[in-house]
Amino acid sequence: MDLPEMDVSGVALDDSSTVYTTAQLLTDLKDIWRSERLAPELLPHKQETVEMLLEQIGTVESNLEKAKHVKDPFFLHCHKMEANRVRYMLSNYLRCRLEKLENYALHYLQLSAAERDFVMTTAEYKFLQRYQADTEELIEGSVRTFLPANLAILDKWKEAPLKPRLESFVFVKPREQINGLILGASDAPVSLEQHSQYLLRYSAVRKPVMENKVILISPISSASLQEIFLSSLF
Amino acid sequence: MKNASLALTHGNYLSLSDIMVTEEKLLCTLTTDFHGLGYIQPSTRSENGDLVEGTVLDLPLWMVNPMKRNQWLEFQLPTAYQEEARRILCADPGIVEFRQGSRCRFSQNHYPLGLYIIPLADNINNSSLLATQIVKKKSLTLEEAKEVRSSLVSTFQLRFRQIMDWSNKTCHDTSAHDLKRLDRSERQLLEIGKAEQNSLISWNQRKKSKILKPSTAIKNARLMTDYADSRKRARIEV
Amino acid sequence: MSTGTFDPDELEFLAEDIFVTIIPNVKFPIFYMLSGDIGPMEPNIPVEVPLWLAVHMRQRRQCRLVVPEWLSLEALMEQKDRELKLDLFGEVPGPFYVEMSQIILDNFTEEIPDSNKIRRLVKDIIDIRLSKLRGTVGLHVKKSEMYAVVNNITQIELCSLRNLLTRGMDQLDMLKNAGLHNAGGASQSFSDDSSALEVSSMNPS
Amino acid sequence: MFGQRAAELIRELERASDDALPPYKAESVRGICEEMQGIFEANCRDRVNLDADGIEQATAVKIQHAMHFRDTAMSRNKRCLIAYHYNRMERLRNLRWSLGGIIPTAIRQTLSEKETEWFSNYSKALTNYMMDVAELPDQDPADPQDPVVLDLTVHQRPPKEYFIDVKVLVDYGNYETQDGETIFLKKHMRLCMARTECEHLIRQGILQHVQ
Repeated sequence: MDLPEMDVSGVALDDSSTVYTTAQLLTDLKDIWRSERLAPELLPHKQETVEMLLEQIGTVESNLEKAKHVKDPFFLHCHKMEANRVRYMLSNYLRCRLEKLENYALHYLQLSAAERDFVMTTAEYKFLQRYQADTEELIEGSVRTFLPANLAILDKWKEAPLKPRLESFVFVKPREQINGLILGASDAPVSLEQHSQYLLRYSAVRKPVMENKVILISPISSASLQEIFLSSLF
Repeated sequence: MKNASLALTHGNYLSLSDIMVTEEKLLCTLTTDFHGLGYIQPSTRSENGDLVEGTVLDLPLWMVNPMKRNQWLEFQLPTAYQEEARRILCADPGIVEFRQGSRCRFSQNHYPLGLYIIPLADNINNSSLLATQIVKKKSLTLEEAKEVRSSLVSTFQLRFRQIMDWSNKTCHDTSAHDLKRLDRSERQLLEIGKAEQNSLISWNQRKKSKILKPSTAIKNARLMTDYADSRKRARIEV
Repeated sequence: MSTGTFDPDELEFLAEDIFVTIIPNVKFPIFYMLSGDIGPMEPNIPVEVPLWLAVHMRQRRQCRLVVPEWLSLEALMEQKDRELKLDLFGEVPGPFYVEMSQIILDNFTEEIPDSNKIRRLVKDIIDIRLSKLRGTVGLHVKKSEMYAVVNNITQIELCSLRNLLTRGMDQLDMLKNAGLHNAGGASQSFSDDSSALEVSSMNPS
Repeated sequence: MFGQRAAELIRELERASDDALPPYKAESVRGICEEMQGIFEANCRDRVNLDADGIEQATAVKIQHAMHFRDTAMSRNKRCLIAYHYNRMERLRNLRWSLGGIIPTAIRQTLSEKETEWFSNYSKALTNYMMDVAELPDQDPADPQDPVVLDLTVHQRPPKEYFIDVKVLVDYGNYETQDGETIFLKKHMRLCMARTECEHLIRQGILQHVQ
């Protein structure tokens, strides 16, 4: 078998010309996917990462298509399998975001334009608007004909839209030491150590999570620490 | 709603379980008249068809709450939250059965109903309470509401361990009798715990992980239509 | 799919990215994979590949696995003893040791002569750790602490009660705050009554 | 007492398991709407009474109380109707993800007309979203790439082995694969297919995964 001449990995450039290797992009994807799955609310979108990875998959797959009759099928399968692994992570990540948008549709429609641009992509916003319009039509349309004309408004559910529960408990792992975290109204501030993992309220770490200083974990990994201990702040 | 738990359903406008909780009835005494609504409680109906002050009737929580806010009624603290019940819960929380028919009339909505009742307490302190004691003797004082709350907290803390142990057992180990003891939210937690435990066990035994399965919805729908068809057939045969 | 958690299959997926050493019996040039270069492979020369690729190659009988040190009878027996002696959680061979052991035991039986014993040992270790975990969690909720450090527990272990634990904590939190705050607290909101009298918006036709 | 039919409607849906979609209760929905109509008319009448000249203050207060009472019942009925349709929609949405864009007849029979309409709108919204994601922003016009379509409904479980063995359970007929090849699926046939290719077919009960 001859050496495959195409380099299917390659590098991608973003607007600020920072060079990312595809491997780095994949590591990033794994982190943002994990945090998105574990956070109770929608996290800031990472459109660039998604786009760059999709482009990479596209390159790999079209190269494979071209090489279909030349290469050992084993070689093709390996690349196809890897592409499928990336496709899975991407799909699952995007699906998870859609699910949050669906569940808290009204809440996310009420964000200011600036907040909206921060947390969701244009495509997601378009989807959200349509989803909500269709759902309202389903609910109102199902009863409209049976109610008096000047009553037919079923609008109560829009007044207090369902919101993500930010007080939920989550498992987290700081990337760096975080000081002065307030965990409750009456509690003294605490510090979170790098390499440790904690169980606490999402609202307490919301900001560092958005800044990517703390990652949400499905617990853990650090084998360096010897014990599990529970520490009370009361 | 998937993985429903009290924290997600309580007070949620769209939650089916919250709707069922707010359907729970409280015994109320009206403190004002309602024009033309006498037919709701025919036994104490006044001559002019009004629903009158002093009428005692069961009202669902969803009605009690706004009426209470307007001070148009007083409600009686359900026995399940009164002092005797609290003492029983304190003595041995694991044993208590949260279902109708039990001695203190515990309901299967013990925690959520409690959560709704606590804020209905009359916000009066002890001294002013003395002055109005006679009028207010039936209603829930702030003091007692606090007692109810701490009872809910300690009951849950102690029963949680049991839920965790049960969720660790295989499905058929937990008898129907055990389940009946649980409050709605406890049962939801148990289901969450069992699902997690089972997914780990079956993964561990490599039972299903690799086999792709047809959707259960399809099976359910088929069963349902088969059932409907068989009923249709049965009717035709008759 | 549910947010807030990963299920065991998903954790297994993550574990499959971990590199293991194989001894190929075939010759392949370098693979330029998205996640980095792999190979080249020469017969009988050990090479590092991600676990998923090792499995794929094994199914085609193109390699043998160099079984990781920690997956031996001795190492696991030692780990089990250690775990039994400790009240707390013992150190684990790696973040994905449970998932990896499952995948390896499923696919590389020939490389592991005592696979049944090993399988049982791994299961024993998990069981010991899980019962410790339930004990700790029970204590935690009983003392109603609102914050905890949870080191040395692996993801798969928490799979068995992560949602139960977080939802249980949520519920406890709610009960403790019942009737305390007016704003934001769900305990105060009562969703189906209207604050403003709706009659005002009705016009007789 | 008001709101009993509504509570009954909710109770039935609440008791059904999470992924079950019991037949749509058009009769009950209509009945609840009738109750709401009754409340509406009663309150309209009371409003007219309130506005009447020379009404006693005491009577006016009683009328207002009654109106508020009925109004609370009105809100309750509304809540139940909204929650009923909303929760069914959520279950239907899950079906879209597990079964794909075509509702099997067995399930279609349990849906209302509006629900069927919602289902097809939702499918369209999803497709549009997936096309939007596939569109790359800065395409090089000299070297246009085919858009990389990410079908979110295909990759729902972690990928495993590339090919799997399947058995055909029903006479399906021609099936076009992603590569554009056509396979004739006949009952009892056994074949080896790419996993991504047959996930949908397995969930729909057309193929069976065998080991």
